[in-house]
Amino acid sequence: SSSTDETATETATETVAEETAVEEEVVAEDAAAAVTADDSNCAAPENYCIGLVTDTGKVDDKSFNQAAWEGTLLAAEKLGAFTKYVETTDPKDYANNISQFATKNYDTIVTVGFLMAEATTAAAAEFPNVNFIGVDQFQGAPIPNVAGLVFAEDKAGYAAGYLAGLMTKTNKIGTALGTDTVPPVKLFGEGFKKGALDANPEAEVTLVYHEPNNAFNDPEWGAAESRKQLDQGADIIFAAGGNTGNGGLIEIAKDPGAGTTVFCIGVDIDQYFTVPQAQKCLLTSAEKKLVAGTEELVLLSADGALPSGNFFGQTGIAPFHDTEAAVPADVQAKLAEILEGLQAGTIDTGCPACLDN
Amino acid sequence: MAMSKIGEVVLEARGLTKRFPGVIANEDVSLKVRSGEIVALLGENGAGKSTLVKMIYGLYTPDEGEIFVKGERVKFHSSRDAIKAGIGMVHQHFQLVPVFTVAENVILGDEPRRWPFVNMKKARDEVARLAEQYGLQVDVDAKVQDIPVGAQQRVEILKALYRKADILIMDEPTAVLTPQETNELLKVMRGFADSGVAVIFITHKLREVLTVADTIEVLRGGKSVGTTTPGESDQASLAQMMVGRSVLLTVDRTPSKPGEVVLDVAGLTADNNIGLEALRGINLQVRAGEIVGIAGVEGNGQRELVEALTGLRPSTSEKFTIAGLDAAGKSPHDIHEMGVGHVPEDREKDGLVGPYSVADNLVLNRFDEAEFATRGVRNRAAVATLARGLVEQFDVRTPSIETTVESLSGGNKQKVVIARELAADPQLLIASQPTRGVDVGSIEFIHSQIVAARDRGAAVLLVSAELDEVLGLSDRVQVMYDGRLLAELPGEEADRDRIGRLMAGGDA
Amino acid sequence: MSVTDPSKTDLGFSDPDPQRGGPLGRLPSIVLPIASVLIAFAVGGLLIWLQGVNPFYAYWVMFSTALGTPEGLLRVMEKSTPLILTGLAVTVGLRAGLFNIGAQGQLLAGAIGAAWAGYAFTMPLAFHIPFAMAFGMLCGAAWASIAGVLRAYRSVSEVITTIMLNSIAIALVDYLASKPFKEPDQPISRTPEIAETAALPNFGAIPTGFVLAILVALFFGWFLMRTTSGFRFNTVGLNSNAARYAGISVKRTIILAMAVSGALAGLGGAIETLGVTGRFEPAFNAGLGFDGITIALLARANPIAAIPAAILVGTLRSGAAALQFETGIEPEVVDVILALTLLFVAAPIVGRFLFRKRNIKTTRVTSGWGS
Amino acid sequence: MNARWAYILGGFIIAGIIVSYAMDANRTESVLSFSLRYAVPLILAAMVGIICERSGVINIGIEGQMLMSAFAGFFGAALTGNLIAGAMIGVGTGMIMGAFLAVGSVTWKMDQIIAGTIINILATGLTSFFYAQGYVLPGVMPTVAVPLLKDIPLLGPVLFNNGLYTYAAILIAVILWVLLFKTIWGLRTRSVGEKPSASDTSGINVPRTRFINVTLAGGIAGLAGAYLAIEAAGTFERGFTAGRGFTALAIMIFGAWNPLGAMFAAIFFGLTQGVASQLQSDAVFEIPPQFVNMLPYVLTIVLLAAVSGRVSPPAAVGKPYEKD
Ligand SMILES: Nc1ncnc2c1ncn2[C@@H]1O[C@H](COP(=O)(O)OP(=O)(O)OP(=O)(O)O)[C@@H](O)[C@H]1O
Ligand SMILES: Nc1ncnc2c1ncn2[C@@H]1O[C@H](COP(=O)(O)OP(=O)(O)OP(=O)(O)O)[C@@H](O)[C@H]1O
Ligand SMILES: [Mg+2]
Ligand SMILES: [Mg+2]
Repeated sequence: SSSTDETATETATETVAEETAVEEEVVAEDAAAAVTADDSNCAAPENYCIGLVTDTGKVDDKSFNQAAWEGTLLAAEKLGAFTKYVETTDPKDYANNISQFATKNYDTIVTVGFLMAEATTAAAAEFPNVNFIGVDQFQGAPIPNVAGLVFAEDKAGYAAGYLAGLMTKTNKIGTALGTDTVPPVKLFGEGFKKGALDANPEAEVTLVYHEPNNAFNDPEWGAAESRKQLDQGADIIFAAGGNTGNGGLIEIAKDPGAGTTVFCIGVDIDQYFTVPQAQKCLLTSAEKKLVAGTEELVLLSADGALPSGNFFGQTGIAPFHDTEAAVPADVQAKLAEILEGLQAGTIDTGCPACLDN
Repeated sequence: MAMSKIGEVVLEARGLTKRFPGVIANEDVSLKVRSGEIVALLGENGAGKSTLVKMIYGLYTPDEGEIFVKGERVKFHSSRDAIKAGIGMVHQHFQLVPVFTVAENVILGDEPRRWPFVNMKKARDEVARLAEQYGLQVDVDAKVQDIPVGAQQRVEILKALYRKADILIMDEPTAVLTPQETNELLKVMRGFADSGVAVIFITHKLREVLTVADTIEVLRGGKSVGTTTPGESDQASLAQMMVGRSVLLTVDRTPSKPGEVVLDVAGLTADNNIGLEALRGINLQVRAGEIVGIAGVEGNGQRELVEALTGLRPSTSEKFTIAGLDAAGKSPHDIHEMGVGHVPEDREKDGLVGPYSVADNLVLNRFDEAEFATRGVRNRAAVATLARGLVEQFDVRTPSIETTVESLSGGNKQKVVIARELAADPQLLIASQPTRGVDVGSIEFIHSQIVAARDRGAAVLLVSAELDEVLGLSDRVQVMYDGRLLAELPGEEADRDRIGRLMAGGDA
Repeated sequence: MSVTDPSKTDLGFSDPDPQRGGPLGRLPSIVLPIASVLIAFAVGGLLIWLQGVNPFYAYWVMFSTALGTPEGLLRVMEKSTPLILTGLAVTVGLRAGLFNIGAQGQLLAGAIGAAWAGYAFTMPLAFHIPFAMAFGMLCGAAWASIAGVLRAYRSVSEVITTIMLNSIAIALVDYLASKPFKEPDQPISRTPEIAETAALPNFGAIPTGFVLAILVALFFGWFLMRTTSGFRFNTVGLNSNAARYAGISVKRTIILAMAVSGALAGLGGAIETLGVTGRFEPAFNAGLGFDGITIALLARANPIAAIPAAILVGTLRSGAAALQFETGIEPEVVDVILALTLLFVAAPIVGRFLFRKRNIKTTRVTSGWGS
Repeated sequence: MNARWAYILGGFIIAGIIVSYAMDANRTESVLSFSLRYAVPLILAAMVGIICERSGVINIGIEGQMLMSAFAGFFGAALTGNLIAGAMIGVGTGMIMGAFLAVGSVTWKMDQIIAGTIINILATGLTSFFYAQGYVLPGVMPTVAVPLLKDIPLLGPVLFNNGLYTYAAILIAVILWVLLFKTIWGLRTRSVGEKPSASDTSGINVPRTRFINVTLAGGIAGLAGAYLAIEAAGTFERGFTAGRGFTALAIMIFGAWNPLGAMFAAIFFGLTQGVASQLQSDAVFEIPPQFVNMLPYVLTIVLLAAVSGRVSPPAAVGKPYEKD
């Protein structure tokens, strides 16, 4: 169930998941008239081909796989390139899934998720003429044909936490997170906590992680845990962990105070679009600009200017949308200041040292 | 018998045929039963008796033939239809739900109701009243699994009566009863007939047939071989009709020549499954070359005694030796190694593995002995050789030694167990109900094998609820009552009356 | 031969006519599963066709990439290896009357155990591989034994305990891989790479693990049919009362069977670590244990039949990626095909149709809650 | 589970709750609410297991039945724009899945565990294959507070201020208990699960009883699925039943195949989950969250080991009925 439609690609610039309601299309090929019709002759210089390999999970996961795919589609459209994806079902297939593209002479291959780092590096060595973009893959020693798209999740978490710290009336802030054994989740969580406490030293911030089993696919737990924390007086909850977190967002939106006294914060991408049910309570999302980052890197790659090594994608927080009115101007101003500080690197988020505890 | 009360034909079967894969269980069988009449069905194991009555009760559909009830042609699709037509059946294998109470079992399928609830009070009253009326004593609130088999049998009969059956089928109802219980049941049966009920009675015990039946139908190999009456026949002639040859009905044996003490037990105690004391200090000796019989009503500790002696049940004792070796606290495996053979009372549940071949069942407790396995690998040729010999020697009727044992008839299953236990040439044979549910021909054979084992010098402990069997085989008889062994009587002097009184807990 | 052949009697494929003898009589046991697979593919093809793709082309892509190239074959073999072993793990349990749902947890125990034995020690190759493998098996066996002991001594259904132990194992290996066994100086929860001396080599183009798994399956086919211990397993599984009467210690057999079952799953995990992934990484072993249940049931608890069943599953899973690459059909179609295959193998419908007989006896593989 | 042990355990839990309530009322209430909420799908799924097993059929496919119904229920609600319609579509789908198990295990006399496994695999495959994004539920099911009762301290907010599904789950458990142990249907159903040949000879149609019960039980699995998608999570995701169908089987056994026992077992399991997450958020001890998260499973095993050995499944469960 790929979500690739012309209409979608056109409007997807800001609205990551707007197109998700669109009819399913069987084949993951871009149907736009301008682009190369198929991948039978990717070797030809006039045909540009971009492949994407998802991490275990689907391309419509409302999360990082989907975002990377959106970015790829945007770039492909600008380039008039052909693009398609393969979904990984078994991590042991990473290498094979990558080489399916490489042997077909794809020009750029996007691999999604930090677990695929090794397979990507290996493929890069085997196929030196192909450019690789590793989403969420930190590069130790730079390899010429690999660019790692990485994010300082702790910064996004910090900003969201800072906002929560300023906004809370009950001085209780909650979280419902995926498992802490996945570094980005932990970075988001720890950054969030530090930000909230820096903004509001009186606040109480609880970090609750799901068990590793089904960590990102247990929306009922996310919902129940969020509800519990609301019952215990929390008025802002950071629900971060794929579908688990989404369940939390949806639950919080059901609260009678949603959008006025109770707020939720999403993660990764602007969840205003990916979880429309949560629009009422969604204060913001701790964003890593995956779509933009992927798009930018693919374009650079096509330009022959792949920045090898680490490419730091933008982090930040999503617009307030429906809750804008609830955020006082001084809070907005303070937040802008914090975001600037984060960008400039003058604010200590406590991470990545936070990973070690 | 009381021919005067016999009335109209209420049930008639004409030319019934029923085939199962590979067997014709019934072939062109006809039967007529009148109201007030007791018709006895006789036949060897596998002759087709149960099949015939199951067709009448709607459990099987005949392949050919017709059934008439009270003159009307009927076609039953299930037992529900048969019940509606006034037919009741007491099954060979109890059809009771063990975890239900007596009352629940009786009313099942025809519950007094206060919609949608079961009217339990009415049910209990009704069952108690029925029990009273027919003299079938039961505790309506007891769970069936907690009451003795005799009482379970009464529950089965109550079930049929509760449904107001005027045609009552009883498939081997006496197989598990004590002599006293059997006599009671025969009286009850006579009472039914006198009140106009037509009764079909299946049994392997010729004495019962001659006592109670008005008409006797004999089946052999699925076919009718004749109809007779008690007046025209005796045990020997009936046995001949059933088997097709003459049968020895009494055990032919010479006086015993007891040798060394093989089994020596003193002060043996053990608990039953629900933790109550079942053995209250058993003292028992069995010598080589003698058969010691233990008579008693079931449920007085016989099962626990046998299990304690074979290592299956934890026990305490002052002394427990087998051939001079200490056997206390040993595992079933160890006890077997000490030369003990054991014929368990429930062959299906405990004695055999149904889906295994006859051959494998014949070595079930010896498969890992040197003869049948080398360094943990089974020697299948040796097993086959042994099996062929035993099948031949014990006359096990089976298509081949590879046939699964579950497809054999009851008598042949029992022969497999007996063959297995005797083939190891045990020093001590513990046989529990060795001929339960087995036809006369097989009983004769099994008895002769047990005596032969004794004559070869084996010590034999025979536990049986069948008084005739105990008296006929044993050199010495002990009576078990309430977890104790009461008196010891030499085989020849033991008389039925005295033992009967002891079994009921009275003084000798 | 005289001795019960379990594949013929209790656990064989549905035999349309048990009376029929000779070579034809055995035919259905091969024909039936093949027919079932074919029909399942036909129905799966319908699903593919509904998505606008030519099913013949789709299947051709799937099989030609999975089986038609050396790399494809290698991957099929690699994928089938743990599946054979977890299938066997479930099979051995079933034969002793135990339903081991915990192959997943046992496999994880074996995988992380082998990883630790593989990276934390230095020793010569001749010792290191067997040591790491044996240690993985031991971990799997120990993990399964918890369920075995509780079943034998406390009558706790192994179905519950193995379900619970799966969840515990997942949490436990996650902890181990993220704390004590974690590879230092990198963010991912995973163990260090195993030493070269512990890495399983390939036999030419064939992974050693695959050969090993097939040998183990053949061994268990023989073990269950020919050995005294196998006889004990079968006896306890078919009638534990009779087993007790025959002097077999039921408790001991249950614990042993559970431990063997766990060791097999553990071996599957160990081979994954030593032969494929080279280290332990929690996400890398997902789902293998659960596929084991499917395989054991497909193989009707016959160890030898577990080999083709596992290869079928391995091939489908391996071909699924190519299927999506070439046609855009989602890999989940494989689950549908597997479910249908299982349905047609186990249900009497295909047999009835093929052999035009009404009285097909369906056979039981499992024994309820093992009680 | 042995009754004496159940009382002792129950006593301890109630004492613990009271002490905790005295210390922090709000926290106790919220943890208990969490537990009940977590228990709802488990209660419903355990009832499915109980009905099936009491009739002599193992249902290992509850997980798949829930997943399929959650899928149908969610998309049904989204497409019809009506939550009740969605729930009904979910229940209907559950019944179809129940009927599938019934055909396999009763009509075809297949190995019951295989039949259930097929449901699980099929549900995983189909719901994933046909998954589509971007559908949203048309609204939110209201929470219904029971007047008066809701003001009882502790019990009121926990028990009497819930969604309809929660009341339904509790009601179904109680009604099922009455049905099983007091009514004609119950007597017959239990006889069919214990000794089908006795039922048959008493004129009860064994296959029909099993067929109907297994199908109806599927409807309850459907309700559980609808609850998960429409109420609890507010969304459908691939595989999001997350093993609850299997946990429910454990709970069914824990509750000794008794609807009320299973209901309490499910709430107890929910309680261990609630306590586990509360321990994390309070961060009272420095234990890795993985260990805290293991707590419910470890506790279940330990408790079963401590108290078990007294209950056994319905005697005929797992065995297709053949007249002999
Ligand atoms: N359901 C069945 N399927 C196949 N064969 C059967 C079935 N029921 C009975 N038979 C076979 O039919 C024949 C007659 O069996 P039946 O039970 O009627 O004998 P019986 O006279 O009642 O014997 P017994 O004295 O042992 O009870 C036997 O060969 C038996 O194996
Ligand atoms: N499950 C069991 N129940 C009862 N006895 C057993 C069991 N397993 C083994 N034994 C007995 O314990 C002894 C040693 O056990 P071991 O595991 O070495 O047996 P084995 O090698 O498989 O069998 P064998 O002794 O036939 O070679 C043997 O006497 C064997 O019969
Ligand atoms: Mg009979
Ligand atoms: Mg040995």
